[in-house]
Amino acid sequence: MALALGTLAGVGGYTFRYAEGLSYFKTDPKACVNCHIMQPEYDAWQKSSHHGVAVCVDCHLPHDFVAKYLVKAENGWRHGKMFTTQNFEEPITVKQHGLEVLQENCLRCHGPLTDGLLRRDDLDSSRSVHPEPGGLACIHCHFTAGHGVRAGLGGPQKRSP
Amino acid sequence: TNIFERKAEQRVPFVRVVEVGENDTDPAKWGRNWPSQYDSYKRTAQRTSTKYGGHLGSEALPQERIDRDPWLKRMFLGYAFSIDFRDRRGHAYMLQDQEGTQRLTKPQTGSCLHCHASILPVYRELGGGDVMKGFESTYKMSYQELDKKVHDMGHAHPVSCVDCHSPETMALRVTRPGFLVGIRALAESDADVPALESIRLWRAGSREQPYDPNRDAPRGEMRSFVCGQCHVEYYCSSKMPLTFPWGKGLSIDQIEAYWDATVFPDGSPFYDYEHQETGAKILKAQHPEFETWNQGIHARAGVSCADCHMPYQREGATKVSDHWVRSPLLNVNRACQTCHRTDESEILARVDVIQERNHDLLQRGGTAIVDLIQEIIRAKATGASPEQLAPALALQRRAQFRLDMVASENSMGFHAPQETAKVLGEAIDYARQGQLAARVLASAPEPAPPSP
Amino acid sequence: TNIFERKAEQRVPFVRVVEVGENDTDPAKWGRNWPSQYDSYKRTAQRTSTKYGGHLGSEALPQERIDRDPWLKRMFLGYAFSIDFRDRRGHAYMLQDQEGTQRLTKPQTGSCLHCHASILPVYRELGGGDVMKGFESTYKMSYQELDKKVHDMGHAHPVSCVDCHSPETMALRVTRPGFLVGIRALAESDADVPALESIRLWRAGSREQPYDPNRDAPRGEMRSFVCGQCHVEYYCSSKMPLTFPWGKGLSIDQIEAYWDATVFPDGSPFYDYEHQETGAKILKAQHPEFETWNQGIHARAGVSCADCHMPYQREGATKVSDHWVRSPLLNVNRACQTCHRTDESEILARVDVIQERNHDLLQRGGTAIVDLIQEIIRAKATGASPEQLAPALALQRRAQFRLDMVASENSMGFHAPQETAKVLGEAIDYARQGQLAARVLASAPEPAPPSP
Ligand code: HEC
Ligand code: HEC
Ligand code: HEC
Ligand code: HEC
Ligand code: HEC
Ligand code: HEC
Ligand code: HEC
Ligand code: HEC
Ligand code: HEC
Ligand code: HEC
Ligand code: HEC
Ligand code: HEC
Ligand code: HEC
Ligand code: HEC
Ligand SMILES: [Ca+2]
Ligand SMILES: [Ca+2]
Repeated sequence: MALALGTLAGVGGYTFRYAEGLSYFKTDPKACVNCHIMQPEYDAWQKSSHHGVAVCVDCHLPHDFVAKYLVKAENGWRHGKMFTTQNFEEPITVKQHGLEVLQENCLRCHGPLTDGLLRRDDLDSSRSVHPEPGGLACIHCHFTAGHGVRAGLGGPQKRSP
Repeated sequence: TNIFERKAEQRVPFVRVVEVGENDTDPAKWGRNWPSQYDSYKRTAQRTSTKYGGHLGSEALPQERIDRDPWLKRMFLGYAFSIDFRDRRGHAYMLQDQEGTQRLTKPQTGSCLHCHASILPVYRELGGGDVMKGFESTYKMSYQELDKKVHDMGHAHPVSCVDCHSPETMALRVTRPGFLVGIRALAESDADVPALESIRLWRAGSREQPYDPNRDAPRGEMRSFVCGQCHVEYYCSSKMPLTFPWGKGLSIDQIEAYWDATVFPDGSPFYDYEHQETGAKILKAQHPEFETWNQGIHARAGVSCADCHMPYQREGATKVSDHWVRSPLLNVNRACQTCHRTDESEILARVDVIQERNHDLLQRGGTAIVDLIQEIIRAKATGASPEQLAPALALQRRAQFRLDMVASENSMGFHAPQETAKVLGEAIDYARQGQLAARVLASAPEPAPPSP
Repeated sequence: TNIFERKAEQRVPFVRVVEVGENDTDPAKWGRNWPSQYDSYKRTAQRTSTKYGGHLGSEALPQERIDRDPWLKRMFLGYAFSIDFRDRRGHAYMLQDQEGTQRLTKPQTGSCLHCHASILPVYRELGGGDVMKGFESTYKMSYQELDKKVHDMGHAHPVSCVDCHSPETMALRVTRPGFLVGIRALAESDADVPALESIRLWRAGSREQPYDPNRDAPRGEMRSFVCGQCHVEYYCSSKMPLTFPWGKGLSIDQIEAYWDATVFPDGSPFYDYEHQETGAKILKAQHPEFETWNQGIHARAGVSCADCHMPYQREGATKVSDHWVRSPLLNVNRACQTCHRTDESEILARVDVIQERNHDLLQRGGTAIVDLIQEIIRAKATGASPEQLAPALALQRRAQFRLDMVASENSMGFHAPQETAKVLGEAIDYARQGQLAARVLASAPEPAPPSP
């Protein structure tokens, strides 16, 4: 915890003010779109099947209290720095750690539905050769859960019915 | 730190009402623990039919493919497939359809049962506990002898739970010796395997232990490997054990090169049969779904057989894998639409376009191969010598193997659309070149007498 | 979710520092209002090169395709393309490369400029305000005459802003008469157009007004139509106006059927040139990117030329389309990874596999077509009559058109991998059949004398 706060303090000043870091600690999705860079995901999320049931942090931040703030600190720092320095890869994609957080959050809400599908061997990520834990993450199939079709710059145009 | 550890404790283990073990080949027993998978498994007895999938013909017996495409029968003359070769159907029928085929009017080997019955316990007994040893003894047995043993030991079931699942953990596993030997040879080769990352990792590692899918392959790959135990090209006769030709790679050129380099134990060069009309030494192809899938974009993208053929299905409060293994086109919303967010009609149309292109080209190839066969017959009639015919016969072998690799593949090329079309293009070229080679002869002067 | 909406939300209303109008073909002027698009537009002057894209050869002059693939030159004998046919390069060069090609050593028509200069104002003036009328007058003019006029009127620019954008709204628009006439004929046909929904909707409607892309096509389709103004198969010579052969559909069979049914104003059957060595009446194919894309999965999925060749690039808070139109392989993260979440190396590998398959088959076709040409020459030498040669010559025309439709297409078949492979398979079949047809003759008896 102390460490977390320490990190946060370190993040303060220019970078974080620029990123409107304060509102960043709310779970309000608007906090995320303080950065226009998050806009496509925000817009896409609003049209996704989860719009009514899950907000950004429900999927992208772990839900154990301490870890939550640690990750926010880490992400916040990463985000803030990245954003000010502008030196990040686009299109933005979820990194390995982000994928693990996602997987856990899918299970947090859907566990009862899917526990029957998961077995011990899923837990040993050393057997995973896919970016997803266990080689069969939810988003192997449900990559549209949060943002519909892939959310980047450019994306398949929706066919009118 | 592994964020799944907490999850693991929360997870409720399966409540087992009965214990199941390695010798429990009867799915009904497993079904008491996992009723919904069992229920869907049983539905493979239902009749299904799509434009190119499932089967036409009567409820009692699928349609003859060799009647629907007479050029197939012509290609197979001299081999049992020219007697009886029908549409495939659901897993429930695999043993009875094998026992019932007219191909058995010719002597067949015990190897056949590798893919048509839940045979592991039989291998184990024959090998005195050693499955591999038992398996290697079966090619010398007659089909009837081993089939009787399978019945006597009470394992006369089609592919069953124990063939794909570990009875303790229910984890997927590969049990079939043919696959274990074949995939190991593939791993030890230097062939490209873009879709099989676990093999690339094994190659990069110490290689102390041979590649073993049950240890090295992740779940994502096991979801295809369990199918690759049977849906593959093979040699299955009495001269050597059942063989999957993967030692040089999984593409058709690599498989052909493997067969061309194979010699029988007696030292004679490998071939499946001699064509009745031309005498060409032919390679017979069988259902290379696994090999074909490997050439396609889905495999590269990590999409497994089970993703499409066993999609999840909601069952009350839980999700289960649909064990009614069948054409995904009967099931587009679950088999395709989770990943492809577009109308069902559009998805069906995409498949239709792909299959029609391959079907057109396949029929074009059928015409070419028949023209070649007739050209060779004509050349023989005009007295061409075996030496003179050799090039034409070699071309018949190459052309026929490629046509057959597509004709016997069961997705009409959907599993790898472009590769399938390419292979057909090559087949046509070889068939026509063979015709030209034979035609030279038809009008050739007598070969000059050997100089004294 | 609709990316275009999203982008719209972000587009900032641009401030115009200068007014631009229909006669402003100089991109520099537009550039003052839209500097970032102009900057990237100018970069099309930079040299690019990939395995099959961009251009090899010196900075000064792209490499000769007919030297790299001699069988191409052999196919083209009797036509200007056998003199000079080079790799394409960036838009900035389109006018100078046209003015510089040795193909101009043969007389060429004014129609050529339709796709190589910002010619609209010239058409307008020639037609006394009516663009279509002006356009229709240009095929009778010599290339030199019209080119001079383009320069004199100050419109000697490569494709410019005004060619794709409305000066008032900046909306995309189609300006090229060839496309407007061609797409209208396609709409009025009953050919399947799975990728062109606006045509399906127009057909379902009242049809009171003819189909007009500028009115009927949604933005998503316009993002490909602007390219379809030029990246298409065409007739471009002095017997009739520039023609896009879409009246029966966009597939190769449909295009061939269209040309076969076309007659010149003088009533003689359509063809581009007579093959110098065989006398076959040949159809020449040119860069059918638009037609090929239409056969592919991307088109069906609503993925436009601009999505891959002009991907968005972030400019601070907004996104702009990269007007440096070039190979997407130089730009994978923006061109592909927005939709395909996998490493750049994997994406490049997928393209390479697709292109290599088509390239192999294309070279196989090249061998076959040369064999055919030689076979026909041999038959002629042995005195075969024109009547006897007719079938072989007809097959040469069919085979060559298909090979050329792939060879002159600029993605090495990426735009429609399976369709391209299929077309090559057919080309090979026709070439070999032609050889067989000609070989009959080489050994045929003299034709019987006409009965008295
Ligand atoms: C229901 C779960 C869910 C919710 C709610 C959600 N996301 Fe996501 N997010 C995902 C998934 C799944 C992916 C991976 C998408 C993919 O792989 O195509 C993702 C990816 C992303 C990415 C990486 C870009 C990409 O497409 O991979 C960003 C940035 C992102 N989300 C931001 C947000 C923001 C901001 C919000 C709130 C406005 C949000 N997410 C809400 C599930 C969610
Ligand atoms: C300070 C500006 C800013 C804010 C505020 C912001 N983001 Fe981001 N976000 C970024 C940048 C820049 C990246 C790209 C970083 C990278 O790719 O490493 C990014 C990347 C991501 C990713 C994908 C990267 C990964 O490691 O998985 C996710 C998921 C994400 N953001 C979610 C969120 C959520 C949820 C919020 C709100 C709680 C949020 N972002 C708020 C700027 C921001
Ligand atoms: C905060 C809780 C929560 C989280 C986190 C969450 N979901 Fe959901 N999800 C729900 C609820 C509630 C529904 C039911 C909504 C409905 O029926 O429309 C739902 C519906 C769905 C559906 C069915 C609708 C559809 O989109 O097809 C899928 C699939 C799904 N979730 C997958 C996921 C995946 C994958 C993740 C992780 C990336 C995830 N969910 C994360 C709560 C959540
Ligand atoms: C191999 C593909 C695949 C994977 C991996 C997968 N799913 Fe699904 N999921 C499906 C399919 C197919 C359906 C549709 C089932 C149906 O319609 O009956 C589905 C349905 C669902 C639903 C909606 C059920 C309903 O109809 O309301 C939820 C929620 C869901 N999955 C969550 C998850 C979660 C969480 C994970 C990871 C633990 C996961 N899925 C992994 C394919 C997959
Ligand atoms: C991306 C989806 C997908 C994947 C992955 C896939 N298939 Fe298929 N498969 C299909 C489609 C579509 C068909 C055509 C079905 C039809 O014509 O009715 C098909 C047909 C088949 C058939 C014939 C089905 C019938 O009803 O006659 C078999 C057998 C088969 N596949 C086995 C496999 C095997 C084994 C694998 C893995 C090695 C595999 N498939 C991977 C989609 C897939
Ligand atoms: C390597 C696995 C394997 C071996 C060995 C094998 N089969 Fe099969 N068999 C299959 C598969 C997979 C199918 C379904 C796909 C198809 O029909 O193409 C099938 C289908 C069949 C069918 C139904 C369709 C048809 O061909 O009429 C019969 C009958 C059959 N096999 C008989 C035999 C006989 C007899 C042998 C031994 C000579 C044999 N099988 C060996 C895997 C195998
Ligand atoms: C032990 C051998 C074996 C295994 C393992 C196996 N199959 Fe089969 N499969 C067969 C045989 C044999 C048939 C043909 C049965 C017949 O025609 O009587 C068949 C038929 C099929 C069919 C055609 C069904 C129909 O309705 O026409 C499909 C689809 C199929 N298998 C897919 C799969 C998939 C996917 C897997 C893995 C999840 C798999 N198979 C595993 C041997 C096997
Ligand atoms: C041809 C191979 C095959 C056979 C035979 C088979 N299964 Fe499965 N089974 C699978 C695959 C593939 C999965 C998906 C496993 C995964 O994703 O890890 C699966 C998953 C399961 C699961 C895990 C939960 C789920 O539904 O995904 C259970 C339980 C199961 N099978 C029970 C059975 C039972 C009981 C039988 C016999 C009646 C049986 N299986 C026969 C291939 C098979
Ligand atoms: C688990 C995800 C998944 C499933 C399930 C799936 N696909 Fe795909 N499909 C993909 C991916 C990934 C690609 C490669 C292109 C891309 O990256 O989007 C692809 C590509 C394709 C293509 C274009 C490539 C080609 O081979 O022509 C077609 C057509 C297609 N899929 C049809 C289907 C059909 C039909 C089904 C169901 C039988 C299906 N897919 C099931 C993920 C999937
Ligand atoms: C899905 C992406 C995609 C779409 C959509 C697409 N292309 Fe391409 N295009 C490619 C790729 C990949 C290549 C191969 C580039 C290479 O080999 O370097 C290519 C090559 C080309 C080339 C040759 C490029 C060069 O550098 O030589 C031209 C010209 C072209 N495309 C035009 C078009 C036109 C016109 C359209 C629309 C009618 C279109 N493309 C649609 C991806 C696309
Ligand atoms: C319908 C549009 C169109 C017409 C009409 C047209 N071109 Fe082109 N031209 C193109 C396109 C698109 C390219 C680039 C693609 C390629 O090189 O295949 C090109 C490339 C060229 C090139 C550079 C590559 C090469 O072929 O050496 C030359 C030179 C050229 N054209 C000359 C001409 C001449 C001369 C005419 C008239 C006989 C003409 N063009 C008519 C569209 C057209
Ligand atoms: C007015 C005619 C015209 C239009 C409109 C046009 N092109 Fe071109 N394009 C050409 C010509 C001509 C060339 C060849 C120039 C040369 O070789 O000198 C060319 C070259 C190219 C190349 C090759 C570039 C390289 O570096 O090798 C690509 C890629 C391309 N065009 C794509 C497109 C796309 C995408 C569009 C639409 C957004 C488009 N073109 C619109 C005429 C046109
Ligand atoms: C060969 C066709 C072509 C030419 C020439 C062209 N553009 Fe574009 N332009 C496009 C396409 C395609 C788009 C994307 C439009 C859309 O998606 O609505 C675009 C978009 C734009 C936009 C909208 C913002 C954006 O970047 O998406 C502006 C502004 C623009 N172009 C300015 C110019 C200027 C200035 C020139 C001349 C220097 C020019 N264009 C030349 C095809 C062209
Ligand atoms: C705007 C979205 C989009 C863009 C950009 C895009 N693709 Fe695709 N791609 C798709 C879709 C959609 C499919 C069809 C399969 C599916 O539904 O996932 C597909 C299919 C494919 C396939 C399999 C089908 C085939 O034709 O073999 C390949 C390979 C592929 N894309 C490569 C590329 C490459 C390389 C690029 C960049 C030059 C690219 N794509 C750009 C959306 C896109
Ligand atoms: Ca075989
Ligand atoms: Ca032409």
